[in-house]
Amino acid sequence: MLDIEGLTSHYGRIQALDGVDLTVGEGELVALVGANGAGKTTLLRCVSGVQPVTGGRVLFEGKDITRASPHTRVALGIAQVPEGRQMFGPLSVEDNLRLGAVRRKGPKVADDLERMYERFPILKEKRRQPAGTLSGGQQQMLAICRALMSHPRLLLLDEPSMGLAPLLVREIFDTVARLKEQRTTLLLVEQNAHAALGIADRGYVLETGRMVLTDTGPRLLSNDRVKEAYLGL
Amino acid sequence: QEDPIRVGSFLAVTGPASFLGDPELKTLEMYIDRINGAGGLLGRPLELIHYDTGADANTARTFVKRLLDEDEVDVILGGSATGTTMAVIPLVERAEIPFVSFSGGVVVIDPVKPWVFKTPHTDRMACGKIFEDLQKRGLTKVGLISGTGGFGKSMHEQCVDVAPDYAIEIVADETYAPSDTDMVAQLTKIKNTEGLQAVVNPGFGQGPAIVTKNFTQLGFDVPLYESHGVASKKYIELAGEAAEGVRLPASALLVAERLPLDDPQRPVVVGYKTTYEAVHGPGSVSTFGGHAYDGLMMYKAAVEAAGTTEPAAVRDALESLSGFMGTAGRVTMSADDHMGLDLTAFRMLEIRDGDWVLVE
Amino acid sequence: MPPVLVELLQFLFSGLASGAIYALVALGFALIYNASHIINFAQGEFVMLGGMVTWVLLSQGIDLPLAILGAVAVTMVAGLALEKLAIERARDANVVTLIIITVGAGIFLRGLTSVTLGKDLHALPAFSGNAPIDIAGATLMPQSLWILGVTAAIVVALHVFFHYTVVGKAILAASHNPLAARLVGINVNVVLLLSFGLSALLGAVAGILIAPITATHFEVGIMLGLKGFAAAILGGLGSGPGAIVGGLLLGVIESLGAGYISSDYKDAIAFVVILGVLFLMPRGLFGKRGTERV
Amino acid sequence: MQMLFSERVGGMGALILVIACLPLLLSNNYQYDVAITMGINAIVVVGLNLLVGYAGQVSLGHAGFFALGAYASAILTTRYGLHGALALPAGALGVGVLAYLIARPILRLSGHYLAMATLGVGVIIHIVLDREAWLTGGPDGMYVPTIEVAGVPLYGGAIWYWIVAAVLILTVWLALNLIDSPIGRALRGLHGAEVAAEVAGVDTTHYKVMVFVISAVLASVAGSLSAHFSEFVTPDSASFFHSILFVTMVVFGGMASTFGALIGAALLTLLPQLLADFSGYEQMILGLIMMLVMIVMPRGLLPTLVGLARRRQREARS
Amino acid sequence: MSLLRVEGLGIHFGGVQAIEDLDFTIEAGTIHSIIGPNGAGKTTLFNLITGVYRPSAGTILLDDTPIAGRKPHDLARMGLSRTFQNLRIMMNMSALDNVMVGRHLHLNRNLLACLLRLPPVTRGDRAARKLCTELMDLVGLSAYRDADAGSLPYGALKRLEIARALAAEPRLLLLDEPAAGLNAQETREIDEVIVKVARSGVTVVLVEHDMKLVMGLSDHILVLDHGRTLAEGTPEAVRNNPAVVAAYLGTV
Ligand SMILES: Nc1ncnc2c1ncn2[C@@H]1O[C@H](COP(=O)(O)OP(=O)(O)OP(=O)(O)O)[C@@H](O)[C@H]1O
Ligand SMILES: Nc1ncnc2c1ncn2[C@@H]1O[C@H](COP(=O)(O)OP(=O)(O)OP(=O)(O)O)[C@@H](O)[C@H]1O
Ligand SMILES: [Mg+2]
Ligand SMILES: [Mg+2]
Repeated sequence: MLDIEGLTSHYGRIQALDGVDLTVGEGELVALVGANGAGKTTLLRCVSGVQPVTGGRVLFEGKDITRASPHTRVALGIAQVPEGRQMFGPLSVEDNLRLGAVRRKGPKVADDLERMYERFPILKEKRRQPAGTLSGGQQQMLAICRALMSHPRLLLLDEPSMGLAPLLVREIFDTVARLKEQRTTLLLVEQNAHAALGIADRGYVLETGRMVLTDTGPRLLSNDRVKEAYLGL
Repeated sequence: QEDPIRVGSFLAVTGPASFLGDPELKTLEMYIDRINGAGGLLGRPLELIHYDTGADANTARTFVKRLLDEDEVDVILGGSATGTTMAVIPLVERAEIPFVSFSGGVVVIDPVKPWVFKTPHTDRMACGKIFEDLQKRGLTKVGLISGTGGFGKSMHEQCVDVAPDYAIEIVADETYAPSDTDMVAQLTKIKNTEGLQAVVNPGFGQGPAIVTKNFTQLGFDVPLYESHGVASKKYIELAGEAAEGVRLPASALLVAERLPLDDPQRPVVVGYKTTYEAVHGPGSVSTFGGHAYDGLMMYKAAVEAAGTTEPAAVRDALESLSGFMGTAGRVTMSADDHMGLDLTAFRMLEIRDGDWVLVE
Repeated sequence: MPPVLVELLQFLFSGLASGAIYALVALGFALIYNASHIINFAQGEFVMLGGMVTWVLLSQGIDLPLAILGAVAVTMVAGLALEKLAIERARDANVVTLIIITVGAGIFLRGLTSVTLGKDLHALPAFSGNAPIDIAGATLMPQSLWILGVTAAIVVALHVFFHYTVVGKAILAASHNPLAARLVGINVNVVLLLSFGLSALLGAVAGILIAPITATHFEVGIMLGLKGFAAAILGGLGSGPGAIVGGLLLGVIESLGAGYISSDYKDAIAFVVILGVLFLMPRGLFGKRGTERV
Repeated sequence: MQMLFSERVGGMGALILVIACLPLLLSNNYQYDVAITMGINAIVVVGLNLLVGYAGQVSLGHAGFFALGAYASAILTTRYGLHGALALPAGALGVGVLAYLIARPILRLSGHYLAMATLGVGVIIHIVLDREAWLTGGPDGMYVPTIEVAGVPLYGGAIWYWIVAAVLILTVWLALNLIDSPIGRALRGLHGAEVAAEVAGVDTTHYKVMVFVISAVLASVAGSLSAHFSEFVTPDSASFFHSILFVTMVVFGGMASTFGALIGAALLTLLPQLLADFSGYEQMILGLIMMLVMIVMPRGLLPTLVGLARRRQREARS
Repeated sequence: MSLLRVEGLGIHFGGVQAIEDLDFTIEAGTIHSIIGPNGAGKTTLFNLITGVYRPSAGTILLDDTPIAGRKPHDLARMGLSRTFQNLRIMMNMSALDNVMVGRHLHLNRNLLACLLRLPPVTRGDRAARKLCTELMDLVGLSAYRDADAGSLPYGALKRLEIARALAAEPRLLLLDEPAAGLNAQETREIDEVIVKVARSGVTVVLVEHDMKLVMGLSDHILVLDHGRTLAEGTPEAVRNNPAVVAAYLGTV
């Protein structure tokens, strides 16, 4: 579904990614772990098209989208839950959700809204409130729902559990598992490497812009290097 | 090839006074070409060096320094407005270069400055002319509505000053900013003034046209006087029907063809008007361009009289200019009059059927 | 009616007449602000272009309706070009830089107009004649009714657009968080283009409507732009009703100030009132309160 | 650390060198006039950059303070017989007090609202100077008598060149010092994240007021210098345009860059002079240049050029 | 005498009662955690204590002095310092300068001295630069000493917030989710930093959803729900409180 080949990317002169290869198969859940500054966010931004690529290719369903604009990628079915939540602050919660479906038309948007509200009832309660006034965790829920509103075929999650209460962290991982069951393809960046690798089909380990390890989820969990560097064991 | 005579000029070609500077510059360019075509002055061609001041006094100062120091001009013609003219006077006085200004303020030549001359009538004279006409009609109670720009301000000051001479009483006194879009409030106040017999509106640009339209809208039953600041067809075009019956003092230029055949000014004004309108379209002539014409021609006359472009000699020649006929009237300069016009040079015009008519 | 009241009514009419002009210009500011948080200092030049181009076309013997369409089209092209050639290329620059670009664009458009169309003043014919309408002893020009009417129609249209259409929301979204906007699939460049096109349209309409009253020339945009900006701020940036109320209020303050206090100081009075309002309501009359929390 | 050190010492050295050598190129009063105007504008812009570039508070009204300084000098010398050397600080003091009084309410505003409020202050100052003709000479402005020091009249480009140069160098030095101090960091900090600065103990209101007053005082000093040098003042110097021009100089040269401010002031003073020969087209060209520079160098001239030079250097090394 | 005492505290935004009738005390020298579901009012409580918001009811006492309604910079002077959940980084400055701003109160801020760059200013700056560099090392930002704040990855920004707060040498340090965005290993490092800071006598108030961190560190835990106290006590007591399990922790 998603093939990344030899991807490099720079912020000015800082090289953030250095020849990264990664594939995510159709319906697969792939976890990406790495320390702060490894380049995880940069990688997701490259896939979404909001970060300039300085080398390599990004293929979506075999099609080269390296130079495609972000909105065409959304139309193709790629959505991202961005780092830092990125709300449309002054717009209401409901408007934020509707804008998640901006590339999609049809009456089903209302149904989707209901589904999102079911998943996180607090959002329904606050649906007329400006998104910027939500608590950190509430915003995180909204960011996830907004991405889901576009019915993505490939969902990029950048630390979706950040700032969420333990109960909800579990809910997020359940949601991810459910999406996988519904054949949504997922690329998951998580600091909670234990949980992420636990449910992932495969995992990648990124270190200072280079892909250093890849294996199935469970095997990575028992990898000594991973244990020491990312699981804190 | 003779060395050219360098004519320096600084005019408000853009900015709030652009309708002064624009025709002035066009006139200078046109006539300098004509003079050069006719063999130049003292056998030397004229070279025009012009800078646009945008009506900003500081800009004018810098450019005049440039004209004096860098371009080393022989004469300076220009200064569309009183403000820019006043700003540069100390510079030309120090540099001792003849300077003919196209601005209206009486302060330019009163007191007399050795190197400074001016071509248009003064604002004081315009007020005098208007009040003279009011007096003839037996109207004494006047409402004043003037623009806040340099021109309107100075006119206002002079009008208030000379009013007693004509037994005129200013019963209402309002102002508007040059770029205002509506003067109904001020006019309403004037209209509600006890005993009002006439309204006088010194100003230039679009303001007077709006005043005129608002005046009609409010249904005044007294006459409206404009100043020489609107002396071009443009005003009639902008104010439309509302301009009917408005009176204003202006030079003979506006009614060139209607002057009696024996009027000594007729050849000059008809000549200038025809020449200007041949290039810039019918109805485009204004008295402002005329001021530039007068300035250039005075300089020409002075140089010819002096037989040299040497500044001191030209200055002296300008000062002794006598009986020079310009678009503004007959000019006779002297050591204590660096304008040389009197009230008779002004004509009182009225607008009828969208055209100027001489009031007898 | 007692004369005092007639006088007051006349002041109000006068204020509303010029206020409606400010309101139209302010709407243009609001539109671009909503899409980009930029204050477009070339907005006044859009107003100028609307009037000037209409005049040129009229003087070529083209009918008024066609001339108006033509002028709106030309102004919109200018707006689109400004966005495409300048704003879009400097997208990552900070807001102040973008504002300076619009200042430059304003200067350029003035220069271009003065070179191509000359520096003369021009009047357009009033749409419905010049017979003043008498209401309870006070008068109003028919053209002022045109302005008020069109302004009202536009503000309703814009309100519907921003509050009930996804495109409208997308414009707001793009200005508040361009990154998130791109991530949800909003084409930020198209949004910007749209907003510049629309606000050029608004500017042109304003310029055409007011030319019969004020006359037009290559520099009319300067003051109108400034007053429009003041009106937009007074009403609260980005708010359509705010722009309208701000514009009308500014006009009325000026006219009451001129009528009752001092015509010499009417502009200063207006600015004092604006300052006073801002001190009490730092985001204008209708501005959104901050929604960013810490 | 290394960078700051070299910027201050190296930059100041370069500035002094340029100022010292420039007269070799100036051959007449007009050229001195342009150079002096650059210096006067630079004083305003260095101050304004503290406010706009570093503290992030936009002001569209600084021409008002400039004009107030100019008029203070004009009025105090003409009508009250004060010596110019006293009128300048008196004006600066007055403007400082005025700026202090309006700063508190005004600086509660932010962004475009602040821009509008400062613009309003500038416009009001302009109107007052324009209307109160009995005091200010009205729209046509007023003359300022030549300053005499020990019986010698201070007249001519050469003298004023050095006076303005001295004030400018002092201004730049003070500005550089301020920026590289706890106060300077507080200013940049409140620009970057106001609450965070507050929580760190920065009294943001106090510092905003402080920098507003400093920049207004510098504008006033520049205005006074301009009045005495050109021996003429006009209300136009308070115009909204003039304010916009100052801000443009800041942005043009590079926000939050003191030497950028100098370059912005110099170039935008020079540009109209260079364009004056394109009779009729000068506005178009000026507008185009402004747009082009800001599009190509959105961070302003100096920061962009320095960035470029650094990259060159690095590439050359590697 | 307790360091911080809150009585009957409340605030509402329009119809939302974010904090309601809240009482608690924080003893000097302890690590005090505040946990609770998303939207419980934890961040709001921080905002109230640090003067970002003004309460609509109740009092806040620091050393028995009422401080409600005081400006944040005043409170900073009294020894309060905090980090932000929604990062508040000065992106226009270098990472080091961000920390230096945190040091503001300890530096010479006399206008004249700064304008003339008198020795006390330079000396103070030099010392502060050294100290702030050490603080960056402490929180694990050695790699970003010379970097622009804008170029730091998210996790590094979180640590930068901590370093900046520490630079003020507060008596009371409020940390809002310091471990969010850090992996297990990185969280351990932060854990160590907090312990070290607390040992040096600073009172720490911690808001965090990482239960491992909270339970390991805290002397005392306050559980909020809907702006009210749900439970309070030692980590052990809180962990086993059925209400807390139901509302927040969930069954493991
Ligand atoms: N805006 C930026 N400008 C310059 N450099 C940047 C920028 N954003 C990130 N970087 C650099 O790129 C590298 C990768 O950053 P990235 O944000 O992708 O890391 P990450 O793996 O997502 O880290 P984290 O876990 O903290 O979110 C880092 O070295 C960082 O310093
Ligand atoms: N300015 C505001 N306007 C409206 N509601 C607000 C505002 N600030 C906070 N709230 C509401 O108050 C409640 C508490 O928010 P707060 O940020 O304190 O929660 P929190 O406990 O920090 O949650 P989290 O763990 O998600 O960060 C939320 O429901 C939020 O929507
Ligand atoms: Mg990241
Ligand atoms: Mg929180």
